[in-house]
Amino acid sequence: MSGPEFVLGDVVKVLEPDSTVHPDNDPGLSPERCVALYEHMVMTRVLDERLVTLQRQGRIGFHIGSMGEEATVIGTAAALDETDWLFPCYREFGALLLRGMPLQSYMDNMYGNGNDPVKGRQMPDHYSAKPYRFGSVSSPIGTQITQAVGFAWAAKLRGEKLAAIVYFGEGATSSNEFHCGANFAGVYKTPTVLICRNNGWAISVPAEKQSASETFAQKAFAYGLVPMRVDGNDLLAVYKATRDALALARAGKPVLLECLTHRLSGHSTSDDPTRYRGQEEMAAERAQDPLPRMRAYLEKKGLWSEQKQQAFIAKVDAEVKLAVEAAEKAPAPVLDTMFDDVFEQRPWHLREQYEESLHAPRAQGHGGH
Amino acid sequence: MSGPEFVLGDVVKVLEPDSTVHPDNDPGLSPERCVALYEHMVMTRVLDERLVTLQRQGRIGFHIGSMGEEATVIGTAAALDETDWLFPCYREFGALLLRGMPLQSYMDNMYGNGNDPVKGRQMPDHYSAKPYRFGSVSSPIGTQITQAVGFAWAAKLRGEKLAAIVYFGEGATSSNEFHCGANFAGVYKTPTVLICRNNGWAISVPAEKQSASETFAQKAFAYGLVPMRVDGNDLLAVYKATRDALALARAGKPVLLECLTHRLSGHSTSDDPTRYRGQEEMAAERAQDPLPRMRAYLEKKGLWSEQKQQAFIAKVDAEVKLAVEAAEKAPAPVLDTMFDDVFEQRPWHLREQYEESLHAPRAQGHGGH
Amino acid sequence: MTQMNMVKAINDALRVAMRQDSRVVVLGEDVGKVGGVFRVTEGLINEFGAERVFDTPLSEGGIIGTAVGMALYGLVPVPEIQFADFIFPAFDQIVSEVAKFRYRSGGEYTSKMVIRTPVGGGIRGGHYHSQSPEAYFIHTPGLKIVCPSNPYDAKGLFLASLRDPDPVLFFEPKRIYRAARSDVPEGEDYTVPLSVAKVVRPGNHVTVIAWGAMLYEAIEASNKAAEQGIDCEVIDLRTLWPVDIDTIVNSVKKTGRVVVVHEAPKSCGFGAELVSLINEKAFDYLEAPPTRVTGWDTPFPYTLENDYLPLAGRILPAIARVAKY
Amino acid sequence: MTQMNMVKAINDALRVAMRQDSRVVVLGEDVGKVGGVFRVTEGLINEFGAERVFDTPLSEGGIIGTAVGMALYGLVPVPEIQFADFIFPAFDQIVSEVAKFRYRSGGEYTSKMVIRTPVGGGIRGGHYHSQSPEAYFIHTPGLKIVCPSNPYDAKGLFLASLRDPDPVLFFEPKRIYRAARSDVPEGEDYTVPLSVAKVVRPGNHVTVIAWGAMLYEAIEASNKAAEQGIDCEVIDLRTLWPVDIDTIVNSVKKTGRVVVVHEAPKSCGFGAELVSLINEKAFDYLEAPPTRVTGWDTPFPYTLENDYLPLAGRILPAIARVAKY
Ligand SMILES: Cc1ncc(C[n+]2csc(CCOP(=O)(O)OP(=O)(O)O)c2C)c(N)n1
Ligand SMILES: Cc1ncc(C[n+]2csc(CCOP(=O)(O)OP(=O)(O)O)c2C)c(N)n1
Ligand SMILES: [Mg+2]
Ligand SMILES: [Mg+2]
Repeated sequence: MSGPEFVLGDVVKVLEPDSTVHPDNDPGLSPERCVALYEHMVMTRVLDERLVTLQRQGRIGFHIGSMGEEATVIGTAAALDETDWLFPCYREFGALLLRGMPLQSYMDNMYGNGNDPVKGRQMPDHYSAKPYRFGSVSSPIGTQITQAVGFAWAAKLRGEKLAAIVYFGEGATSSNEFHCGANFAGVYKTPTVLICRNNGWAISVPAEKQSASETFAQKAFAYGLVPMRVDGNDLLAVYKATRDALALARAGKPVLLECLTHRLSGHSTSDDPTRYRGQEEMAAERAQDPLPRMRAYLEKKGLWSEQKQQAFIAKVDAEVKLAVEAAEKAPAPVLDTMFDDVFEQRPWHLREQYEESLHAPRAQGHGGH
Repeated sequence: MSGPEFVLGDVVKVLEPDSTVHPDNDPGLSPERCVALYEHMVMTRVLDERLVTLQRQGRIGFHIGSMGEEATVIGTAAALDETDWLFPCYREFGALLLRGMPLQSYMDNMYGNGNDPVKGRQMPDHYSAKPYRFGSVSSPIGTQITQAVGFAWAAKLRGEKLAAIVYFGEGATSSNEFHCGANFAGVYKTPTVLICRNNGWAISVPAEKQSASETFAQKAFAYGLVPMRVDGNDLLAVYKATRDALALARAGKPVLLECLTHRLSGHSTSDDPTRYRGQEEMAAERAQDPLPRMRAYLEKKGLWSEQKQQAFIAKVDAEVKLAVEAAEKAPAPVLDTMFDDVFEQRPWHLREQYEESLHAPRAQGHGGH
Repeated sequence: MTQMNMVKAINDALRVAMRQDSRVVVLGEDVGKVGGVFRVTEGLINEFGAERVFDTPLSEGGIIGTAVGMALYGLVPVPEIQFADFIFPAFDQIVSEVAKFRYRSGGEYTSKMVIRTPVGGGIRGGHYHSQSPEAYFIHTPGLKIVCPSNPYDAKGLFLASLRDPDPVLFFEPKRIYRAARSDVPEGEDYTVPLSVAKVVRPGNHVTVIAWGAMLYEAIEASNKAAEQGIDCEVIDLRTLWPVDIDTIVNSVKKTGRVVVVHEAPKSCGFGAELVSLINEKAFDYLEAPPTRVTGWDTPFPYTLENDYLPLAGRILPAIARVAKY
Repeated sequence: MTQMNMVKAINDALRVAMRQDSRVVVLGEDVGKVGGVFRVTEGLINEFGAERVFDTPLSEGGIIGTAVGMALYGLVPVPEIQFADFIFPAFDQIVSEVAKFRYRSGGEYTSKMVIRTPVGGGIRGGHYHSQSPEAYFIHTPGLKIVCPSNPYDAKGLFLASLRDPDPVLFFEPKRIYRAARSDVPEGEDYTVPLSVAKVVRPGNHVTVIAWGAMLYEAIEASNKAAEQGIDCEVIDLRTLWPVDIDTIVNSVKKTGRVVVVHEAPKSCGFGAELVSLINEKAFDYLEAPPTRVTGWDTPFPYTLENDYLPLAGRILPAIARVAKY
């Protein structure tokens, strides 16, 4: 008697570096859609750069970006149906905006001002966006994974036809929550796609030190999930793989999709990657930047040009500038908001504490800017 | 580019039901050793039965036994070198006694009396036995797994040549701690064998509902561990597989060893398995009892007989009777012990609380018997 | 009215809730066929099916984490943690997620659920089947904590917890799961309001605050104290947090003397909070130092369990001391 | 003597310890090349090698669980939890295992380790990079809790923690990681004893109890109070548990008035325990209700962080109120 054999599929690829397209895998996106998604990647990149500058200038407190991971973030989110749900890690503001969150709301969140949808309560890049079928960013690693599985499970129980995708880094596969989430997904066959953004690093810890598993995708075998791997720097491949994964998930076969990509920046604005990474290695990764790859493809098809690029960046720059101005003009959250939403209604002790806070002198250094 | 392929090895088997031995896998144990290990299995079984009776009579509070899992528990423990360490789950009293813990100490633990090595502080079957290179039983599922890995890692760092084995049920593979422990074992290549006693049940939850993974052994692929499976009702096979696993572990290849066995009783004396299991199914499992299987083999070789069986059981019965008598005569732990060992020395607050306890009237119902 | 024990009363509450609201689902280890190791969920799987009652893998983190997801979706999960001692693998989900979800999402999301779990000593469970972890959760903003002392309240408080908009930890005192019996309207719907304590024995000399299984010890000690001419007022908190401060303060203003009883270790236990609140709100009325009778600051022992628990024998001298102060 | 900040002082303490005792190992996320996100372990990997300083997988449960195993073996692990807010995935190992190991094994095994972790607000970290979880651990029998307020103490307390036979949680107040500077004998070995508090400002009217980063706020408020003629005695606890009760009680017997300050939420925080202990031991000396100035009972906010923290501006009116009571 012999045990099962496993074969991990190929890494899904569509766009070769020379801009040829692998016909079997081509998801057949319309030219307009291709351009729109490329533009969205560019917008994310511009925002990333601008936000880092704002942080360096002390105008916002923090930013955690997706430089280099745009194809992974946007390709996955683009593959969702309108009715599907998305549970973010913390690098998915590109997906957030794609789902419809206005740039201004995002910027207000970056400033934690009085217009911030989460009322200035969390660090920058910790957004929640229920109207856009988009979860809530939490710092503790992995907690969103079980939640996404539970959400999809609930939908399945209620007979609603939707899938949920959930993002996390390869580092997060070491968390308790990855284990619990993947296991429950397998047992209850929830319509969930677990998206592992393997960018090679968990802050300064390289993927090889994270797990002795040869690939992250093969962790699927521990849970009865379907393993898939995709070139995460290839927008079309990511889109295609996610569509396939979603189809499997909807059919009761949840998927662990590993997206192979790179983090082309520090972990966040708090990090200095030169302390633990070589210049050469970083340069090699920059050569795999998903943006030029997609751009070359669009240019070859006559859908894009240097002129369009300039114009689009100028447009985004202008929008970002306006959003920043408005965010900086907005007032800080009022003291009151500190005591709201702990419970639906304030119990006596929070009413008392609120009263007490009114009598205290306001401290210096409010307002986040 | 293609990912890795995995092949799960055969289930290791040695003793066929007709008592023929698979020559490739025969561990070549001496006739004396075979008899001794069989006797140990019988002793465990007798103890199990006697302890259940004592619990039913209200003389001890609880028992969690190994009926049906004797080959797994004793075969694994027998394969250790003297210098190796063993980290128990809670069904391994057979291993405890094999390692040299006197029966009387074990019985004192079952009674939580004043002679109990753990001072009557834990439930029955929650022993610690450092002198025997044997860990400490803890109820929360899985915590011993990371500990065993850390222990083996420490030994490796200090250049000491030892291996550590750790036991847990298939249910425990769902715990956070299995995930953390397996992952760290893989990353640091600790000399550890993770022994999954797959007895098919976690109290009333069947293994199929525990995980959608086809086998528990294949979870090894998620962590870069070596997967192995063995017929856990076959003493010789378990011994052989564990020796092989230990050799791999010592060579820097930690192993996840799945032992396929059955729980031929309720989960513990608190459980009533008839609520969730069919009679037929239980009868089918009883037919795979490891004790008759080993006995038939020994009888065929002329090493055992009904007469020997009777004599041995009588001997064990007498020993157990003595141990029970002594345990029941022993005094309860003194009040003092309640405040010891929280810290190495009692801080002021525990000195005060101890004083206070002396002035309180002693409550009724002490002493565990 | 039917006489029932607490196990049956909570079971009845679950049935009432599940019949009424199809969004209510039950999940946990062994909650299905076996009906939970204490039988609180007995028969639910037969009545409501395997689509609403789930035997889960052995993973408290998974139970609470997926319950959060279900709640975000709009179900009302009732996860069971088999023993409160095993809630710690789910501690991150409870403290970082369940408790903070409404706040951190600016009110967009809630993670409404009622986490049921047996607490406390009295079944000879040693360290790991006896603990009372309420203080950890009271210290965590965003959670409500309930602990009933009798079957009638248990059912009514459970239904109130389920309908309350906030996440509730529902602690079931296992020592009195079967020992406490009362009349309970079977199959009927009623609630006992949260954050309303109950004066179970009016008195004038000493206020004794307790809940759950220790309430009976407090009453027994108070009855004995009466023989010494000390007239105790015993308060059953029922909801631990947010606590019914008015009932406490009114009583203390009358008696000027307080004894708080709980099973959990003393240091940083809920007793400390109660003493501090009483200081803040009734300092001028205090005639004696508010006194705690609690579990000792040690792990919960096995054989000496009854010396660990703050039973009547330990409460009585504290009452006497406080009364005479 | 060298002027250094707290980051450097703890780094120096680690070096001293690791040079002296090869059983001491450091493990945690990013503690290697990067030297920890706050640089407390900077350079250790260069001096002591990758056999004693480990960058671990992202798994606090794994970090503490394997550290327990190392301790059982006889090493002295110093695990780092990157932020105290992320200690919860390891809560089960700490509460069920680290804290109880000596007790449950009848003294056979110990799980001696010093868990280092940055605590508290002040770096604009929001809910999840600002919390002060000391109360959870004080409530758990078997753990010692230390929180230094200056570099000299930080080094001495760390070395004392490492040599203490019991497991210690060493909380590093990140708000003053770099702001607090003092003379520290570099490379030298010295200890500051555990469970000994320090009167950092003697006074006669009001006892102000604080620790860590809030100590400076307590001092500032006390200095301002002096302008109003209120003479505060400020106590830096240094070790939170077991607390130095004598220093507290002696002070309160003198002043009869107390303000306790901490960042953690108020309810069931360590302040509650201190108030209760003072009631138990100095009730007859109290002239005013012991008063807590703490974080509010809400998750730790981002933008309004300075309105959440119990800064001097909030401590001063409490001192005035207590003094005038
Ligand atoms: C439970 C927990 N532990 C530690 C951290 C600190 N931390 C934040 S991000 C991070 C690394 C995450 O790496 P990965 O999962 O690969 O995601 P990536 O940042 O690369 O996208 C760490 C250690 C945390 N947020 N939560
Ligand atoms: C963290 C935790 N959750 C739940 C329990 C209750 N419990 C004790 S044993 C058990 C089932 C264990 O099953 P398995 O791991 O297969 O081991 P087996 O009993 O079959 O040997 C459960 C749920 C526990 N002890 N710890
Ligand atoms: Mg990463
Ligand atoms: Mg099992």
